[in-house]
Amino acid sequence: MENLISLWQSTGIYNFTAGQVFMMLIGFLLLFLAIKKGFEPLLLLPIGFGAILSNIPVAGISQEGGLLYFLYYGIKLGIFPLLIFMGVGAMTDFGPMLANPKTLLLGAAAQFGIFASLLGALALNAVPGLEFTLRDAAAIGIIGGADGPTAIYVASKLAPDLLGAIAVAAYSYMALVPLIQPPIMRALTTEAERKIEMQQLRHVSKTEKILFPLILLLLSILLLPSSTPLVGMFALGNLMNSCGVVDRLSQTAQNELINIVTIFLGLAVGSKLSAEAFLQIKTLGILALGAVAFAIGTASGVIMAKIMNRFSDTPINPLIGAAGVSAVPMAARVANKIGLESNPHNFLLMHAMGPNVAGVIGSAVAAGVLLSLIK
Amino acid sequence: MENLISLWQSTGIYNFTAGQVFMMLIGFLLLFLAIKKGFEPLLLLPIGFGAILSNIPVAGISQEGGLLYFLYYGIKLGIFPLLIFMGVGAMTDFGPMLANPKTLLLGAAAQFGIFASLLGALALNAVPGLEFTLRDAAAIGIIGGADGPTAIYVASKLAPDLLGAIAVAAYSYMALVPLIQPPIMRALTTEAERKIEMQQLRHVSKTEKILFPLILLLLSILLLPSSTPLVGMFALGNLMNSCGVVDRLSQTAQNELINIVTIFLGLAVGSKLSAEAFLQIKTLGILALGAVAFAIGTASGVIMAKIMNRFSDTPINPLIGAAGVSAVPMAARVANKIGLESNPHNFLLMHAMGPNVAGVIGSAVAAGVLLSLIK
Amino acid sequence: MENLISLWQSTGIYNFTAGQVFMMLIGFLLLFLAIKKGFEPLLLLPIGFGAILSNIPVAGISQEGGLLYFLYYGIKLGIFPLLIFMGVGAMTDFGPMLANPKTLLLGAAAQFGIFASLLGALALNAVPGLEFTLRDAAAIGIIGGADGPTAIYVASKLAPDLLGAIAVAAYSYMALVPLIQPPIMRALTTEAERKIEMQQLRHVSKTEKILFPLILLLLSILLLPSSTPLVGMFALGNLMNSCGVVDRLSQTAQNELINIVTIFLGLAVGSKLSAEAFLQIKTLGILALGAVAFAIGTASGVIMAKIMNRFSDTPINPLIGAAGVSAVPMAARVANKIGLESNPHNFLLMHAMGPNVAGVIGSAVAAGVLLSLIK
Amino acid sequence: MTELMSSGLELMLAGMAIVFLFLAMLVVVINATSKLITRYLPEEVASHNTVSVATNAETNKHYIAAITAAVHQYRSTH
Amino acid sequence: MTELMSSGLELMLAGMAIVFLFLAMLVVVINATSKLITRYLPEEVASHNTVSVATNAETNKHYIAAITAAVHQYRSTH
Amino acid sequence: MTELMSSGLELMLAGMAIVFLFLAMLVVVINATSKLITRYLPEEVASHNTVSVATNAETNKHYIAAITAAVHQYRSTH
Ligand code: NA
Ligand code: NA
Ligand code: NA
Repeated sequence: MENLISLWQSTGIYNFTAGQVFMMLIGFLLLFLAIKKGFEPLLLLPIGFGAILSNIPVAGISQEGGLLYFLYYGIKLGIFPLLIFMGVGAMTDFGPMLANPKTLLLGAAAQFGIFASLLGALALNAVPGLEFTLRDAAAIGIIGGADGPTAIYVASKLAPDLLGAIAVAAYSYMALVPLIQPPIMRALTTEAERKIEMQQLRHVSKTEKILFPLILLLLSILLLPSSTPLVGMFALGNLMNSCGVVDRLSQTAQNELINIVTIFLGLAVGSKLSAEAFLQIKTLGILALGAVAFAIGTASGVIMAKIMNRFSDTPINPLIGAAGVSAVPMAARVANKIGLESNPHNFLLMHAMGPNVAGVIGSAVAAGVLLSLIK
Repeated sequence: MENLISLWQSTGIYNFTAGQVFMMLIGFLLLFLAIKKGFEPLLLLPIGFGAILSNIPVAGISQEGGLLYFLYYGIKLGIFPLLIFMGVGAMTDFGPMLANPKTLLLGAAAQFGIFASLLGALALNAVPGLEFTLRDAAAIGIIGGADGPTAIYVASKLAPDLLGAIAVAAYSYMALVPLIQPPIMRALTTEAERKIEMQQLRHVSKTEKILFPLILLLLSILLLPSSTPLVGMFALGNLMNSCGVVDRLSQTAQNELINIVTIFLGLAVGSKLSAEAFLQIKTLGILALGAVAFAIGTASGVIMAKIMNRFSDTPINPLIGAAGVSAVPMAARVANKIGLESNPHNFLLMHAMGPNVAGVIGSAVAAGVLLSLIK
Repeated sequence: MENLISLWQSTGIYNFTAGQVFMMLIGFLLLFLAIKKGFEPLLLLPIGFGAILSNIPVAGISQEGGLLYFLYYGIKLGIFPLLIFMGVGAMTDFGPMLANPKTLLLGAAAQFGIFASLLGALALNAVPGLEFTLRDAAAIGIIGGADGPTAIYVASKLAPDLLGAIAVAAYSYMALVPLIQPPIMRALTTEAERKIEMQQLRHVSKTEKILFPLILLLLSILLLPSSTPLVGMFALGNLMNSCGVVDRLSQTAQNELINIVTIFLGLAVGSKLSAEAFLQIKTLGILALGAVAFAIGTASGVIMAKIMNRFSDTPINPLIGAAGVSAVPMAARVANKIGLESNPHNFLLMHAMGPNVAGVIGSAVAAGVLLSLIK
Repeated sequence: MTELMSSGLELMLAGMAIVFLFLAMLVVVINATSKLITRYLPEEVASHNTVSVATNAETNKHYIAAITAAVHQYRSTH
Repeated sequence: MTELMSSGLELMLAGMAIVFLFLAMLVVVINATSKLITRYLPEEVASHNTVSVATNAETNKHYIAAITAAVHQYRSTH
Repeated sequence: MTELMSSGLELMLAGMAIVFLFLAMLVVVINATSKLITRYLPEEVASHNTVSVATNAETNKHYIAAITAAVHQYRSTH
């Protein structure tokens, strides 16, 4: 009898708090978005599952001694995002960007979303009940980088309490890129601009591809050492792939290793989706600012492309500017799709890949600035 | 000269204790069983090797600073069994069980072996020299779950000192299922019963397969949160596989990740096969109780199937009840084989897979009960 | 403005020390050797990259809290070299050695390079400014083992400060085997000797291949337990491969697991290439002694083969003695190549594989001696 | 000792009860779910899926065509 | 210093002795094992293996047949 | 509060400046590298590579021939 009572008192039904129930629903919502809607499933599925597991009463899976507690160390120590970045580097082909380097500036412009939403977060302090420090604001702004590992890395350093909301916002908006970007792109461009055909990309030699990650690393060492953990691991992965002499390492980095770390990282991020941390007005602010960041980043990229088009001797279709936010390769595909709507023979995909991967570099640089200037 | 003496004094021959020699022989025996007899080689080979390594004098491979000492943390912290369970979940097809859900009850009945041997362990306290606490008894009983990671997880929480013996017993008896089960199955069934043909299984939709791990998780959250670490990771693996949108994660979970963890887990379990811990009368008790647990579990499953056959409108071959102990897929194969002996056209394999995977759920639930009620 | 100044003060340019610049150049040199010259790229590429990353000012990637700091624990605790050794064991085929066991003695003779350079290191103490302890000398000597993980394992135990230089020397000279060995081999042999054709190797049964790793382990347990961490993990890998019942574990050990650990180990070794540790006269001594070790090891192997050829009833081509240094499979290929120069129909490759893998065992045994006798 | 046995017996009763209860509830829920699915999203689900897959496939086909064309264009000139 | 050298020399002698001893013993044991195997479990081993493998293969064939049939039966009706 | 905003604004200016500066420098360096490569190691690089690859390939062919022959010889007798 005693046993039965103690058992009843140990059931989830007996111990649930409203917050836990709500967060578990958020977890199921993320699973639904991942599985049924195909929203960045590789990350939202483990994150959603982690959210469910960490909000189970009694079990304590994300408390000391629980699995998610240990996995979270991989984020806390900055290991998981860097290993993922290495894998992403190994998967990235810089060819289209090297063929048309000026598209790098589009990747720079789109980072304006980061700093605009940083400012927005600070402005939201005017709203009663909201209080974002500069560190919080910077971590929120990085959502605009449209790059998962970078966002998680920066948030884990500057505002670990907001990590869950920031990661969810970042991956959700990355999945929503095909919905968020097109109206902005159409609003800021004329039909004539969207029809612009671009020159074919020149051939890029293997030597250039091998040298590029080293040049990138060198520049970030000289100018912005605080960005080198991110840029360095990205360059390592890219070099392993482009050099052609360590294929077995490159393959493992972009397959098994990144898969293992992705499962662990997703679960660990999910473990930060606790009721206390997530169910705050802050979270609404973060979600709103994230959307703003994506929108402003997209707009900045497009406008920059329009400016460049005016001054460039070769034509630039402004649509590819939107790809500068990163969100590889989704944003580049969106640019391609909108371009095809205006001109069914105009394939912008390769041209958009340049600003797209440049956006990854741009957000890593922006992350370095934030990490270096904010104490 | 001094060197030579100090070298001689550092040889294994000089430093061996009788216990170490004996445990090393146990290690070699496990290797023999794994390699020559094909007994669960994926685990008994690393366990046997770990037993040898950890009983080498002087080297201290399982003492602080040694490799096996570090690997053991993966068990101590509960990480390895849960990762293996995730991989097993990804490999498991719940289709046959979902097509005939009432076979779940067979998986429930077979868990009687767990609690019977728990009681048996307590009864053995009457034997002078044997002293099992309630925690010990529960850890021993879980051998009857016929599920490796569950047994290791429970033993690491309730009775880490007995972990080595319990893991060895669990995997050995799982390998011995084709010897242990048939006589019991034959004794408890008539020839006519063994000939019973079962109805073909209905089609199970993809949606059902996707929803099942979530339903399973939800139920264990509501009723038995203490089972959610095990059930949760199992459900995660199963969902990753059935949902179809994260195939690369599912593949890694059921291949490279589970392989890596299996090597580490096996070695770490072997490191618990030290002379002090293993060479006790307790171990004989554990081995005896393990056999009892398997036998009782098998019998309970068969008897439950006979009862269900009486009340069910569709025929149930009692042989598939034996598969309820888990030991996937060995027990299901045994049921199939015994069935073929009586009726060469009666393929019970698919029907036996239902109770077989139900047994995994059943033992995870039983583990949750033990972890929740025993303080 | 303040921001700009603080940013300028956080640039790499502002903070560089001469030593860091120099070490970074060493890093780039290693990358060049790995990529352009094909020098052991699987290790020199990650090591070189690690050297660059760990010498970036401000970023602190190899200081507490940085990625390389954490990865280095895998070496400090002895985990990474042992896992690599397990993978190497799984890749090694002892067939040719078992077919002609007396070639094991060639693998023994070639270890003379280890002890000769150990003595050389102690002799270098006569040079003012150089000071090698017995531990340092032993760690340096092990370069002559021509086996990467063994060198790293021993150096991490005996002289962690010299680890970077020792690892770089070991892998560089292993890559240089095709340059270092041929002149020595030619100088010590006559044309007639180089033409010697060897008897075809006998068939080796599967049972022999399964038993060998166990025999090897048993012998090292009885005689030299201090060598069992290395020998044991090597034997485990080899047994997993030869026994044929745990192929999925063996495949993972020799592919994904070893690849992951190789990346981590390389980066972690690179993190020991800091200016303070590397830019010392000691390093020049280490590089010189490493070359001496390889040369003496090669010579000892060849001379031993000449002696054995005199007393053996079956002919032994002295060239295969050079393969006794290990450096698998490079040294065996060199022996084959030099043999072909004198006799275009004389394929020594298989015959040289015997001493080649024997050299791995020989250096692991030598490592055991050093670890056991040096306190 | 007898106390230990009695708590063991209690554990057995509670344990088996819960295991049965749990798996029996699972049977009920599975049956209910299966009925709900076949009633409310029967072939609809399948067809809905098929449609969305088809849409995706089409979209993908477009992407693939675009990518192929772009790659082709890009490579053919070098 | 000279003490250091002398302990180094001692180490060299002990070390090379042990390495040779160890590998020489390995030669002896390998030869012995190989002879034992060819004498006591020569083709017997092989044939024993072959038989057991064959049995396994047969058993497996049965299993595979059973599985195939069951799967076929299961699928053909859906 | 206003102080916070002003440091945010400063951060924005500094940040965008650095991001642009960094990527602009990257543009310059990439262009320079590309020109250097096409000027100083144009097809030379390619041909140099090809030669060294060829040498490697040849060497490898020799090795492979040797290995194949050795393995063949080794196996054919057993
Ligand atoms: Na970006
Ligand atoms: Na079970
Ligand atoms: Na060696």
